Amino acid sequence: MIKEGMLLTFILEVLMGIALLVLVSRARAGKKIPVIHEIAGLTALQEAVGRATEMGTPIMFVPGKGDLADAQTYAALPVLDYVAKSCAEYDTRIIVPTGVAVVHPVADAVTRQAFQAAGKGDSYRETDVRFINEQNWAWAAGITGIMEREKVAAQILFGAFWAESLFLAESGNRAGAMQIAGTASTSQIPFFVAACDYTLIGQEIFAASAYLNPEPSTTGGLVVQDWGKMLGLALVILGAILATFGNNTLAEFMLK
Amino acid sequence: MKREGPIALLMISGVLYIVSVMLASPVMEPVAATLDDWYKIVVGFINLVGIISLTQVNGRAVLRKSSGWFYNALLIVVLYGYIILGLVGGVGNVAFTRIYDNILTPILMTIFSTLTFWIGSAAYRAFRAKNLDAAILLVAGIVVMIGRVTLGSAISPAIPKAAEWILNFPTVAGMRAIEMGAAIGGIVLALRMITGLERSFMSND
Amino acid sequence: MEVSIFTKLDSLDRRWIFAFQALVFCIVILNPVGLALNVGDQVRTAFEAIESLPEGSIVWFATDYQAANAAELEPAAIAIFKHCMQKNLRVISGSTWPEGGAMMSRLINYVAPEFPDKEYGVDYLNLGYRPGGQVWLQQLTDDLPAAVGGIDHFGDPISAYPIMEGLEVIQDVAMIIGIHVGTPGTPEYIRVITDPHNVPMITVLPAVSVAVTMPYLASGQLVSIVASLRGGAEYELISGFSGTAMTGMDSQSFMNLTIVIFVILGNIGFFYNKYKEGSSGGGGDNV
Amino acid sequence: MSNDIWVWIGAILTLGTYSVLYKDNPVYRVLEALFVAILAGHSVVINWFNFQKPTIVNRLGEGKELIVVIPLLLAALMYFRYSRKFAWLARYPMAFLMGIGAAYVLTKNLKPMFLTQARATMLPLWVPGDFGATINNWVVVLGVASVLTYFFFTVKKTGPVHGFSRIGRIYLMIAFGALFADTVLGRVSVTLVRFQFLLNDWLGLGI
Repeated sequence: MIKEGMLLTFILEVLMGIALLVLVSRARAGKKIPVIHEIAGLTALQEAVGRATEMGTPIMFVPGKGDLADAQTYAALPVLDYVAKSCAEYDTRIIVPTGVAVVHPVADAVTRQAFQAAGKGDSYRETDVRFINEQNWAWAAGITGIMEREKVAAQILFGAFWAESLFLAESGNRAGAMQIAGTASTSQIPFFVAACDYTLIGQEIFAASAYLNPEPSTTGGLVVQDWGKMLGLALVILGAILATFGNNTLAEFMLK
Repeated sequence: MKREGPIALLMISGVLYIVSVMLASPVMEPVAATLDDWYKIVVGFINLVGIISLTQVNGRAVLRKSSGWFYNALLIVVLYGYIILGLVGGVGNVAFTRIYDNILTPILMTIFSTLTFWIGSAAYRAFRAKNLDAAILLVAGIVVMIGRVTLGSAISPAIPKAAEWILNFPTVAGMRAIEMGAAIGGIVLALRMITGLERSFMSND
Repeated sequence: MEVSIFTKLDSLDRRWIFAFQALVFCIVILNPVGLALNVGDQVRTAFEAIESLPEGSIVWFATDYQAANAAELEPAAIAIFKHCMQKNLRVISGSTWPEGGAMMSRLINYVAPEFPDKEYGVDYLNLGYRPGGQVWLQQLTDDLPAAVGGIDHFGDPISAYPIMEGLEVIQDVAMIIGIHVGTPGTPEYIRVITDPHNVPMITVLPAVSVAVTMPYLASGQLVSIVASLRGGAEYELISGFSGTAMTGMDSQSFMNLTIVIFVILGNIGFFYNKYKEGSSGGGGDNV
Repeated sequence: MSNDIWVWIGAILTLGTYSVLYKDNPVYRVLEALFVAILAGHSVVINWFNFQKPTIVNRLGEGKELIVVIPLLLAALMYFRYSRKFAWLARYPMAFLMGIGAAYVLTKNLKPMFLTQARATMLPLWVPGDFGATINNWVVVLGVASVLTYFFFTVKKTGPVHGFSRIGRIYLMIAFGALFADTVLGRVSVTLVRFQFLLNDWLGLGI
């Protein structure tokens, strides 16, 4: 038997799991599944690459401070792949400073493969994907150092960030770089909104990565997330209406 | 074994854990406790990875005599010196705590405090009422900035009240929706991991 | 060509702003005005919750922060710690952050001199850091002495300490004081300990985390949030243990005022330029 | 002026660190190397005394818990990541950690983060005799619903959905404005303590 207080969790997650598997297998079989409509800031990514190409200076892609258990890291990697491919196409340098030891080899592989996919495997520079430091501030200071030395044209900040977010964004601004940020670290969003040219807010980064890398598992996952949020919306509205008439059956049921 | 093995381990350990936590079964109960124990031991014993990476990055810079290699050398010397000091003398040893309290602490606090200045210049530069969204952000920000300090109540008791209201109602609503969405997002990622759909953590071939 | 002052307002060098901010700090610290401080509902609730704990109850200090955050959080933590000592409560701390043990040692150094009759191991205890994050928190709910490996921060066996009496699992504590700044922090405690086991928790948070944590307060999953230095000052005021936070309130007021003034000046410059040129100026953003 | 050597050291370190506000410089880089090294070293030492040593000595050393060898071996595999040939072995400990991590998310998150939050939003939209509470409840319910809508990605946002999602964005802007402002408050307190240290403790002014 399911433990007390776990029943609703169990039912909802089993349903979500089934929905995910069905959607993924449908997508793999080439059948129709819902598509992603709303994507913010994507044209800006192209604009950044264009600007760097024009200026002949590199692009900096910062994949955040999350580890491999952090959903945001998985959102940042497809964007890195996309930007790296564009950079390879236009022969623009891309610098990727990493701050998490376990993420470093993954970021390196993503960038390298992007260059190879664009047929520019030779122009990939191993030293441009750099592990800086695990410590936030040392990592951030390292990035700003590179920014000043290399005169980067654009800084793209994607993934999980902590208190160093504003420090990075402000230094990018000081260096005159165009800045695009995307994070689901809620407490840091205001600083990116304030200091960057374009900001993807919260879950928009997951949509962006699924859109850029329309692979059945990510797209299917995003559709299930939407269904989850729709459920939340329905619960809230229905619950509020019931509460207005003094009925709290639904509210009680939530504790099951 | 390079790919299937890890995925199998991920799925088995995850499913075992979930079953032992969700099922009210005395047989399964100790499984979760054992896995918790193992998890803690793995985490507790892989911490040298960070130190090795730090040594590698800085050591390489020293060997190549790249610009500023002096700082990298200093870092390595201090790192190992401090580790030896701690291991030999113990956690309570005076030199070890002195260095932590009187050298590390002031530097760390000061670095953190530079954020006040960054935040000031960011606010000045970015809080411009360029469009409706920006204007809303600006007004909410100013009300809360003044309302949450003693000066606010000195000017008018209405200002702290307005700040409290902004924090207690619209902000709670916005943050709550973000939190609910994040919960669902995290669960979907966990489902993708445990069903073996998410494998990009292994792409370092 | 003469540049109008309004044009300049749109694009001041940030170093002028830095210098002005530093000046304001100096002036206000040296000439405190002493603006009146009121104790807010949150701090009052926290104070009353601790006030109502029966003598001998255990309070768990989750010291999940590091030296960088000490300035903002310590005043509140110290005032609450002193309050606990005054009420003859037992304070035990543990941390998911490697620096947490050192942070508790700092707190003890501040509090102990005021309570010479209180003893380590009898009235307060520092269990220090253990790895594992929320997994370790889960272990605390199963078997606390085993989860800490039977020793305190200094490697001494805890079985010898009378303070441990009656503490088998973390559910036995009467209150958790979560001094949290990141991950692991408040959400982990809520998910693993307080929500499933109904253990009341008060969190001491840096201002940056407050808005993000508010939904948990509004939903009743937290007793109270003691926010930042201001929360510390209010707690000092209500508990009568004067500390360092009170003196900071003026500076906060004037620094916030300074930033607001710069924001307004920036907007004046912005609109002046827009009016003059008919086009937008300044650093672009899509807010 | 203080005559305590540690206060002087603290003051020099503080001023040296602030020098970065003017521009990056050698003093700052020395201090940066110091703090990174000390912080990393500290965590190694603490972890050894608080966890690794007692685990080895008390559990493995006395030979009563040989099963502990399994996780220790798993952890040891992590160190193969430095070998080109055997780097894939490091995936095993990572897979284990991620499996347990996912299990935690699936068993612990939904209720407190989603269900309880939805429950707390089920507020009456009409509170008899209390107009203020009625308004506040509307503000919360409308806010949660519209922000959730703002984050729908597979729904075409036209007509009323667009309008509702726009309201969600306005809520977000209010929340971010408040969050920004609140953060200023906290950061100021950190700086304040440094300035108090410099002015009061070091220079002996204003006490």
